[in-house]
Amino acid sequence: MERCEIVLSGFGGQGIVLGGIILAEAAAIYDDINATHNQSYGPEARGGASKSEVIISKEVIHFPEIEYPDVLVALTQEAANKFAPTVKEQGVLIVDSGVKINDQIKDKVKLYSLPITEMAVKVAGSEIVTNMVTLGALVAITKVVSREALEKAMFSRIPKGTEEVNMKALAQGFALAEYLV
Amino acid sequence: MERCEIVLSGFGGQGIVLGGIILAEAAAIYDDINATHNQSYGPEARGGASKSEVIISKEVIHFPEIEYPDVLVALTQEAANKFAPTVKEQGVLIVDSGVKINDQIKDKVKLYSLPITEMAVKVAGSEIVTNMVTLGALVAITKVVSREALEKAMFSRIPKGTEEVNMKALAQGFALAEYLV
Amino acid sequence: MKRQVKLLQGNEACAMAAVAAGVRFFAGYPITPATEIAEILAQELPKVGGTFIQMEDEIASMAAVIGASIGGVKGLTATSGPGFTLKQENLGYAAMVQVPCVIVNVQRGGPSTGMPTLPAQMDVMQARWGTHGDHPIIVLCPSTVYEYYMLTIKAVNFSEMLRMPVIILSDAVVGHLREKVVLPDISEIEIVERKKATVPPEEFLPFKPDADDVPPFVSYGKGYRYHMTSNNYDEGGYPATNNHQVADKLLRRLHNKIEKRRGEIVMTEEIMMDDAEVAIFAYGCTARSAYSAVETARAQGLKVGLIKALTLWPFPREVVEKYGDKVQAVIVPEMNMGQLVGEVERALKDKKAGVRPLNRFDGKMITPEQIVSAVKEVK
Amino acid sequence: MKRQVKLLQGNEACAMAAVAAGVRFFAGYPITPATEIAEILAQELPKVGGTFIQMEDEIASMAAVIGASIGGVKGLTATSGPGFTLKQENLGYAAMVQVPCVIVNVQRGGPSTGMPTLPAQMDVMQARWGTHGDHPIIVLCPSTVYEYYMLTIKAVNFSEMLRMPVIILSDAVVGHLREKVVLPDISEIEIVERKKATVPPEEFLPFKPDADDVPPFVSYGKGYRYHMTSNNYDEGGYPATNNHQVADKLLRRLHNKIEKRRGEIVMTEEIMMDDAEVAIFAYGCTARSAYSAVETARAQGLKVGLIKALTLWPFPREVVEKYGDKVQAVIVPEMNMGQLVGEVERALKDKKAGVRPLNRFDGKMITPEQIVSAVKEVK
Amino acid sequence: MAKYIIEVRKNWCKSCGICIDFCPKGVLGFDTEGKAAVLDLESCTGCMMCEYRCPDYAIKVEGSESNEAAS
Amino acid sequence: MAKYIIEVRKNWCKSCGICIDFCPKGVLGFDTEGKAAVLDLESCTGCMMCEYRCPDYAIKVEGSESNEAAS
Amino acid sequence: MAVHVQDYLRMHKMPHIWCPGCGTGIALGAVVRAIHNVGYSRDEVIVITGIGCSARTNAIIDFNTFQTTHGRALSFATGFKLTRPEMKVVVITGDGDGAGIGGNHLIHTCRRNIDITTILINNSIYGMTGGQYSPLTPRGSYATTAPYGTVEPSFDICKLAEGAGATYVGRATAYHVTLLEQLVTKALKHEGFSLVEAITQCPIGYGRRNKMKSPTEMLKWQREHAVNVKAAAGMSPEQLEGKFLIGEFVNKTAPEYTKLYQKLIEDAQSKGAK
Amino acid sequence: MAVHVQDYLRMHKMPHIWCPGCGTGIALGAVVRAIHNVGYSRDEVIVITGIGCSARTNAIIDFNTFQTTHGRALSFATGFKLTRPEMKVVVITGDGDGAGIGGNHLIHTCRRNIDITTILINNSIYGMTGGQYSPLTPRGSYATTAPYGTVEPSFDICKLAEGAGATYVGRATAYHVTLLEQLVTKALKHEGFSLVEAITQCPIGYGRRNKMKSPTEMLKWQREHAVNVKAAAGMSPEQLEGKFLIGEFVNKTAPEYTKLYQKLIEDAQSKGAK
Ligand SMILES: Cc1ncc(C[n+]2csc(CCOP(=O)(O)OP(=O)(O)O)c2C)c(N)n1
Ligand SMILES: Cc1ncc(C[n+]2csc(CCOP(=O)(O)OP(=O)(O)O)c2C)c(N)n1
Ligand code: SF4
Ligand code: SF4
Ligand code: SF4
Ligand code: SF4
Ligand code: SF4
Ligand code: SF4
Ligand SMILES: [Mg+2]
Ligand SMILES: [Mg+2]
Repeated sequence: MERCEIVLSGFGGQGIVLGGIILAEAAAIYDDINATHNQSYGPEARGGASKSEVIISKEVIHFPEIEYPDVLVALTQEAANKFAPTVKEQGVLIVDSGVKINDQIKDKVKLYSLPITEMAVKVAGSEIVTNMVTLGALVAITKVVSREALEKAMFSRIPKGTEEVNMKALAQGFALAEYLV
Repeated sequence: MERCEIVLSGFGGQGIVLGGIILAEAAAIYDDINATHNQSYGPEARGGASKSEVIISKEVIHFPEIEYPDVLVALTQEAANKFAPTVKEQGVLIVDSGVKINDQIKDKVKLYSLPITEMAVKVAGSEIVTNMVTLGALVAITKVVSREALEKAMFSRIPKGTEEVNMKALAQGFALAEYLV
Repeated sequence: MKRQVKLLQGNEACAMAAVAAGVRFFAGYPITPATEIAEILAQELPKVGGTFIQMEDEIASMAAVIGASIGGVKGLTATSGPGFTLKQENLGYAAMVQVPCVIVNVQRGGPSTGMPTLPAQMDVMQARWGTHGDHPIIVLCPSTVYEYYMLTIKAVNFSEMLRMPVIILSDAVVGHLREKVVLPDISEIEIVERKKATVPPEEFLPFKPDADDVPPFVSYGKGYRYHMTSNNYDEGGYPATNNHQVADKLLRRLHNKIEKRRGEIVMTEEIMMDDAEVAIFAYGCTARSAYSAVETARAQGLKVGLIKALTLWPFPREVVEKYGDKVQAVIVPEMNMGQLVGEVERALKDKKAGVRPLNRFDGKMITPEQIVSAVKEVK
Repeated sequence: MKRQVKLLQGNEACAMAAVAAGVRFFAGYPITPATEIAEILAQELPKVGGTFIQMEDEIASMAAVIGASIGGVKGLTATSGPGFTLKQENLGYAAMVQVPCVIVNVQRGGPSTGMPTLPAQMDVMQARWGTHGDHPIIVLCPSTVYEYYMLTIKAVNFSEMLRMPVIILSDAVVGHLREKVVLPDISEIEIVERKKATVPPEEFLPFKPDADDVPPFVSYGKGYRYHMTSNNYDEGGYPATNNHQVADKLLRRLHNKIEKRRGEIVMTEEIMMDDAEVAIFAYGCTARSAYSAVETARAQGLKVGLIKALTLWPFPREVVEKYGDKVQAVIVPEMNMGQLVGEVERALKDKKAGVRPLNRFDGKMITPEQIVSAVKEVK
Repeated sequence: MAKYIIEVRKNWCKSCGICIDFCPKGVLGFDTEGKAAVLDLESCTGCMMCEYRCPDYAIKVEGSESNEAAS
Repeated sequence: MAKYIIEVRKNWCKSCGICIDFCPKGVLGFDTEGKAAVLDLESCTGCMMCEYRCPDYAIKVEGSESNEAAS
Repeated sequence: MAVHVQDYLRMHKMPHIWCPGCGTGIALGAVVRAIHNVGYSRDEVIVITGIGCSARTNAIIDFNTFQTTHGRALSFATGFKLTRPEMKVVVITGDGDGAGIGGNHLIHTCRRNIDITTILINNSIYGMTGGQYSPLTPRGSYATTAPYGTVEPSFDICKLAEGAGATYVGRATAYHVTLLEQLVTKALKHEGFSLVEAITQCPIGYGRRNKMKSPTEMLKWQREHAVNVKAAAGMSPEQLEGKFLIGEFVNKTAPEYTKLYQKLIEDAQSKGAK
Repeated sequence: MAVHVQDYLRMHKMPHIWCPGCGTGIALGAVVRAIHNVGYSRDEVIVITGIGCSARTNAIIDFNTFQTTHGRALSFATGFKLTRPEMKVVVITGDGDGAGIGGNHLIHTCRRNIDITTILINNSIYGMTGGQYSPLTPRGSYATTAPYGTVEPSFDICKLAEGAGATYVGRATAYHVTLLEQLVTKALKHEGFSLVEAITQCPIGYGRRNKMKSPTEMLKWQREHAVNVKAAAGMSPEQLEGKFLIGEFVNKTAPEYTKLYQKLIEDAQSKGAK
C-alpha cells in the first residue's frame, strides 16, 4: 500500500473522530502496516464542524499532514464545500446523498454519493452509527484496510452492548458501496 | 585628590547612611570632584549593623567597590572586628573611644580613637548626631573634602530646625580631631 | 506488560510513560494542546494509588508537584506556552533547591495566546532561559509518539538521578498525533530511583554531594530533619545569602551535575550523515519533515543527511561540530523565527560549514518540499 | 529645570527620568533591589497628577501598567528576578497586542531567590527569551547612573514610538549606587508621544500599520471603538486564530518594527578601540570594571579597547563584527555563567577573533584586575 | 392581526430549542431545517423570553412593552 | 528562696524591653549593657509572660505551673 | 426605550462561535440590555475580558473592547480605570478565569472597591478547553479531569466576594434572565466594585457528562434549584438543602478607590508627603 | 508537660535575624508550644514557609522544614500533604506572602479543606523589603510606598477565609500570646484546613512610620484595640468602632480533602471511572 491520505469530515455527533481512529487502528494494529490519525481542535471543533485525518502507508509516516487527500468523506454540505476542492486528481470523494458537488470537481474525482446518514438512522434509529456506515463504505470502495482488520478495530473501541448495531451498520456500509461499485 | 575609599560603619540609628551621602555630596556637588556612595542592604542591615561606603576622586570612578579602604570609621566593636583588618597599610582608622583594636592592626594603620558618641550625646542629648561628629572628625583628619563643602552638603540634607545642633556636632567633630592632630 | 503494538496519541504516550516511570503525582491546569496528559492521568493515577489534582493555576500546579516530590514521590506536570511561562519561577526553585520533577510543554503558536490549537517550536529558548538567575537545565524533545514515550521515561530518570527539574518540549503535532508504536516490555526499561542517605541522621548534611555532584534526597518525616531554602545555601541547607564562596561552589555544582553526564544526556540521531554534503539539523515535529525531505532528496541523488536532536539542552554541540568541516552547510528548519539556529552557529564558529535557517511561524508545519528546496539552494 | 549636578542613586535617577519622560502610571510590587523606584514614584507621581499603585503581585502589576497604557497614559513598572519572571506572561501580551510600556529589572543574584541583595547579570537571556512564543524585544542596559537616567527616557520613547514593551536591565550595583551626574535640561531631551489616528472612526482599522510598520495607538472612549486580542489577529483587531497568512504577516511586522530602526535602537560605545588588539565586550556594572581595566592595561602598554553595549537586544552584532578580523580576541566578562557571550560567538562565526568568556556569579563584581589578567592571557 | 412581530434570523439560529421549550404560549417550533420558526403568532404575549433566552440573538420580538428598561 | 529560676541569655537579648514593660510584678530591668536582667526574683509569680513575649527566646522561667499544655 | 441586543452587535462578527444552546450568549444579552438601561453611551463603556468562552463575549459587541490574558482582566481593568476614571468599566469573566487562575485579582479588586462592574459567567466548567472541573464545579460532578467525580468543594463566589469586602454582590441564572439584567443594571449604577454571578449552562463541556443532555434540561435545572434570597429568608434549612440562592446579597456604600486617589493627588499637590 | 521554645530551637542558628522587639519571634514561640501541646513528635511535623521575615521562622526550629517561593507555600504544602497525608503540615506565612501575592492559594486551600494549619503572621507591612504597605495595612497608615497614607481598605483576612470556606478560623495578637497558643493548638487538632491570624508588631517597618516608636507601644496598641469575639457579642457598634476582634471565629466539621481522595483511590481501584 502506497501512502493513502484520507479525510473524514462532517459535524460533531457523527462519530467522525472515533471513526478515524478505528480506521487507523485497523491499519496499524490489525493489518500491521503504518497509520496516523489526527483531528481538529479548538472551539470551532466543538458542537460544530468535525474532521478526522488518517494516513495509511507501508512506509514509516514521517510527514503527518494532509494537504491534498486521496480520499475524502464529506457528510455535510459545509464540509464538502470546504474540503472537496482539495481532493487529489482522480481521488475518491464520498458524500452523503443530498450533498451537492459542482461539476468542476466531479470531473476531477471519483464521486460516490451514498445515503449514509439515512442508512445509519435506519439501522440504529439515530445518526449515532453514521461513522460505521461510513467506514464500511469507505473500505469497500478503497480497500485501504482489510474488512477483518476493520471489524476487529471496531470491536476494540466501541462500548460493550453496541456490538450488534455497529456490526450491522458496518455491513450496511459495505453493502451500500458494493452495490455501487 | 587621588581616589580615596572611605568606609563608615556602626549600627542603625547612628545615621551612618546619611553621613555617607553627605560626605559624597560634599565632594560631588560642592567640591565639584567625583564621588560615589553605597550602603548595605537586606535584613542584616535593618536594626542591626550599618555600613556606608564613599569613594572620592578627581578621576571618573568606574569601579565602585571598596575592598581595602583608605579610611575606616568604626563606631562599634563589632564593626571594628569585622572591618578593621581590611584597612589599607598606612590607612586611617577612626574608632569610637572604647572600641579595642589589636596591636597587629595598630602597627599597620594610623589609629584615631575619639569620644565620638560621647560627644554626640553631649551636643544633642542623644546619639542622633553621631554622624555629624564623625564627619567633622573624619574631614579634619583626612581633608578629603573642604569644610565649606561639607557644611553645605549637610545643610541640604538635614531636616529643617536641626541646623544648629548639627552644625555644633560637626564643629565638635572637627575640634575633637584637631585637638588630636 | 509485554511488547505491545498500539495506536497512541502523543500525549497519551506521555501519560502512560509517566505511570511506567513511576510518576505518582500530577498537578496541572487545563490548556490546549496539553490537556490530554492531565485527563488521562486523572483517570490512571488513582488506579495505581497515585494522586491527580487540578490546581487553581499553573503556578500552584508547579508548586504542588515540587511539594509532592519533596514528599518523596515522583511528580510531573504538563502545560503549554502561557502556563509554561507561569511555571518558570517555581521551575527555578526546583533547579536551585534540587528537587526532581518533570515539566511537559506541548508547544503551540504564540506570541501570547496566539494560535492556541496550532503547532509551533517557539519555546525552545525559553525552556533554557525562561527563569531568572542562571542555572542549567535538561530539555528533551520528541519527534514521534514512540520518542515521546521513551523520552518521558528518560526525563523522569534524569530528574531523579540528578535531583533537578527536566523539561519535555513537545508540540501540538506530536502531542495530538496518533501513530503506531511498538512499546518495549516494561521490564526492559530502566527506572531510576533517587539516592537514599548513607549516613545516620546525626551525620547527615542534606546538600553534601556525592562524587557525582548530586546529594542524596532524603524524605522528610523519617528521622532526618533538615532545612531547605531557595536562597543561596550551605551544605547544611541553611541560607548563606551573602556568602560568596558558597554561592560560587553551589552554582558550579549545579552545572557540573549535567556536564559530568553529558555523554548520557545528549541524545541525537544521525541519519544518512556518512557521506552527507548538506546536513539538516532538526528536532520535534520538524524533524519528521526533515526525515521525509532527506528521503526525497536522496532519491534525487542529493547527498543530504539529518542530525535529529532529541536533547535540545544541553545543546548537542559536539555532534554539530563533528560535521563542521565535512558538510558545506547546515540547514536548520524551525517553527519559529530562528532560535536553536543560534547554537548551531556558535558550535560552528571555527568551522567551514555555513548555517542556513529555515523558518515558519504561521501555525503550519514546514513541509518536506520546503526543506528540499533549501537543500537545492545550497548546492 | 536647568542642567543640574546631583548625587543620585541609580534607581532614583530611573524614577526621575520616568517622570521626565512623561510616565504617569506606575504599578509595582516590592522587591529588593528595585523597590526604591516604586517608593520614589509613590511620592512623585501624585505631585504631577499621575497614579501609583501597589498591586497584589507582579502579574497584576504588569497587567495594570498595560491597562493604564491602553487607557492612554505612559506606564512603567520595576522589579527584580522573581518578579521579572512573573511579569513575563503579560510582557508577551504587550508585545503581541502592541501596547507600549517599560519594565525595569534591577538584577540580583539567582537562581531563585539566591542572593537577593547582591548584584548579578543573570537575566540577560531571560530578558530576550523569557516569555513563550517568539517575538522581538528591546533591552537597554545602563552602566552608570547617568546612563540609567538617559536610557530610561530612551526606553519610554522607543516604547511609545514602536508600540511595544521595552526592558531596562540594570543591576544591584547601578541601582543602588549613588554617583555624581550632570543632568541635561529637560527641554533638551526629546520626548516621544504615541501616534494618533489619521482617519475618522468609520475608516479606522486599529492594526493597520503605517509605513514604519507601527499602527497608531488610539485611546478608547473617544469615538474610536475597536477590539484588541492576544490571539493572532487581523488588521481590524479581531481574532484570526487559525489564519496562517495573517499570522505570518503579523509576526514579520512585529520583527520589522525593530529591524527597520536598528540603527537608532542599537546603542554602543567604543572606547579606545581604534588600535585595539584585544577587545572587551561588556555591559552594565561589569562595563565599569572593564573601563577601569582598559585604563590600567593601556597604562601598561597593552592595546586594549572596550565595546560597551547599552542596547543588549537587539544584539549589537554589527559592532562586534566590525572588529572581528581586527582584534585577536574578544573578552566577555559577565556576572553570570556565560550568556551574551553566545551572541558574540555567533557574530564572530566567520571572523578570526577568538572569544573568551570571563564569568563570576558569586554576588561580587568582576574586578578590573581579573579583566586585566584575562587580557594578559590573550597576549 | 398579531400585536407583535417576531423575526427569526435562520442563519444565526443553532437549533438549540430553548426558545421553543420556554415560550409560555407555544408560539414557536422547529421548521423542517431544524431552525426556530413562528408557528402561532397570534398567541404571543410579547413576554420577550424567547428573545432574551436565545443564546444566539436569532430572535427579535417587536412591539413589546416588556422590553423597556428593566429597573 | 525564690520559687522560680529565671535565666536570661544575654547574647540573645536584643534589649527591646518587652519583658520588662509587661512583667506584672516588675521583676525585670535592664543591666548596664542594656540587656534584660532579673532585679527582683522574689516577686516573680511564674506567670511566664516574659518568656512567652520575648521575641528572642532569651528568657527561660523554670518551675512554673503555668507552663503546661495550654488547652 | 425598547432595545434589542442586535442593535449593539458587531454584525460582521455574527453568528458567534459558541456551541448550540450555550448560556454565554444569554448572559451577554442581559449585560448589554443593562448597559442600555443605565443609559451609557457606547463610547463611554469599555468591556474587558480574559480568556475562555466567556472572554469571547466582548469581540461581538459594539463598545470599546479588549481581551487580556487568562485570569488577569481585573488587573488590566484596574490600571485602565485608574487612568480613565470617567469611563464605565465592565469586566466579563468565567468561573475558571475569574475564580480559578484569577481568584487573587478578584478578591483584591473587591477589597479596593474600585468602580468596576464584573459579571462572572459561571458555567461550572472550563468550557473553552473542553470540560475540566473548575473551582465552581459542584462537588461530585464529572469532568474530563474528574472521571470519578470531583472531590473538591466549590466556592460560593458571592460569599467569597463578600468576605473580600465587595460592596455590591448578586447572582442570577440564564433562566432568570430578567433578574440578571436587573442585577447588572444595579451593579452598573453602584459606585464601587460590583460582582454579579451569572449561572449559565455549558451543554457541551458540563451538561453532556452530567446527565443533562440538552440546554433546556439545564435551564430547567436552574429554575428548580435557584431560590430567591428573599424567599429563602422564610425557608427552613431542609427546604434549602441542595438549592442555591439568587438575588442581591450585598449592597453597601463605601468610598470608591479612584475618588480616594483623586483626593490623594490633590493633597499631594497642595501639601506634600508626610 | 512544661516546655520552653529553646528546647525546639536549632541552637546553631541562634540568635536569629529579626530586629529588636519584632513580633515574629513571639508568634513563632506560640506555634512551637502549640505543637508541643498537641503532642506531635518532631519527625511527624513539617513546617513550610514562603518568603519574608515570617518565612525565616522555620529555619531556626527543629522540625522538618523548608522555605518556598513568595506566596506559594500553601501550594507546595498541598502537594506535600497529598503525598504524605500522615504528616502534620504547618504553614507559616506573612500578610504580604499569604494575603498579597499568595491570596489565591490561600482561598483555594480554604476551599479544599485540606488538613493544613496555617499561621498568618500579620505585621501590617512588607517587613523584609523594608516597609511597603500590604493588603492588611490599615487604611491611612504610612509606608514607604504610601508617603501620603494608604487609600486602600484592608482585608479582614479571617472573614475572607470564612468566605472561602475555611472550617477553622481564629485570630490573636503577640500581646495575647496565650490565646494565640490556644488557637493554634485547636487549629492543629482540627481536621481540615485551619487559619490562625497572628497580629504582630514590626517596629522597624511599620511602627517607626506610624507614631509607634517602641515595640512596647505596639503591644499596648494590640492590647487596647483587640476585643474578644465573645465580649464583642455584648457590645454596641459604637463601642466596637476602631477595634478588631480576636478569638475563634469559625469551627465546623466538613470532609477533609486527603481523606476524600483516599476514598477516590479506593473506588478507582475497585470500580473504575464512570
Ligand atoms: C495561563 C493560561 N493557562 C491556561 C490557559 C488555557 N485556557 C484557555 S480558556 C481556559 C478555561 C477558561 O475557563 P472559564 O474561565 O470557566 O471560561 P469558559 O470557557 O468556561 O467560559 C483555559 C484554562 C490559558 N489560555 N492561559
Ligand atoms: C515573586 C517575588 N516578589 C517579591 C519578592 C520580594 N519580597 C521578599 S519578602 C517580601 C515581603 C514579604 O512581606 P510579608 O509576607 O508581609 O512578610 P514580612 O517580611 O512582613 O514578615 C517581598 C515582597 C520576592 N522574593 N519574590
Ligand atoms: S433559542 Fe435561538 S438558537 Fe435556539 S432554537 Fe431558538 S432561535 Fe434558534
Ligand atoms: S415573546 Fe413570549 S410569548 Fe411571544 S413567542 Fe416569545 S416567548 Fe413566546
Ligand atoms: S524581651 Fe527578650 S530581647 Fe527583649 S529585653 Fe527582654 S530578654 Fe531582651
Ligand atoms: S514569670 Fe511573670 S512575674 Fe515572673 S518575671 Fe516573668 S513576667 Fe515577671
Ligand atoms: S464549550 Fe460550553 S461555554 Fe463554551 S461555547 Fe460551548 S457550550 Fe458554551
Ligand atoms: S522588618 Fe519588621 S518583621 Fe522583619 S524582622 Fe524587622 S521588625 Fe520583624
Ligand atoms: Mg467556565
Ligand atoms: Mg508582613
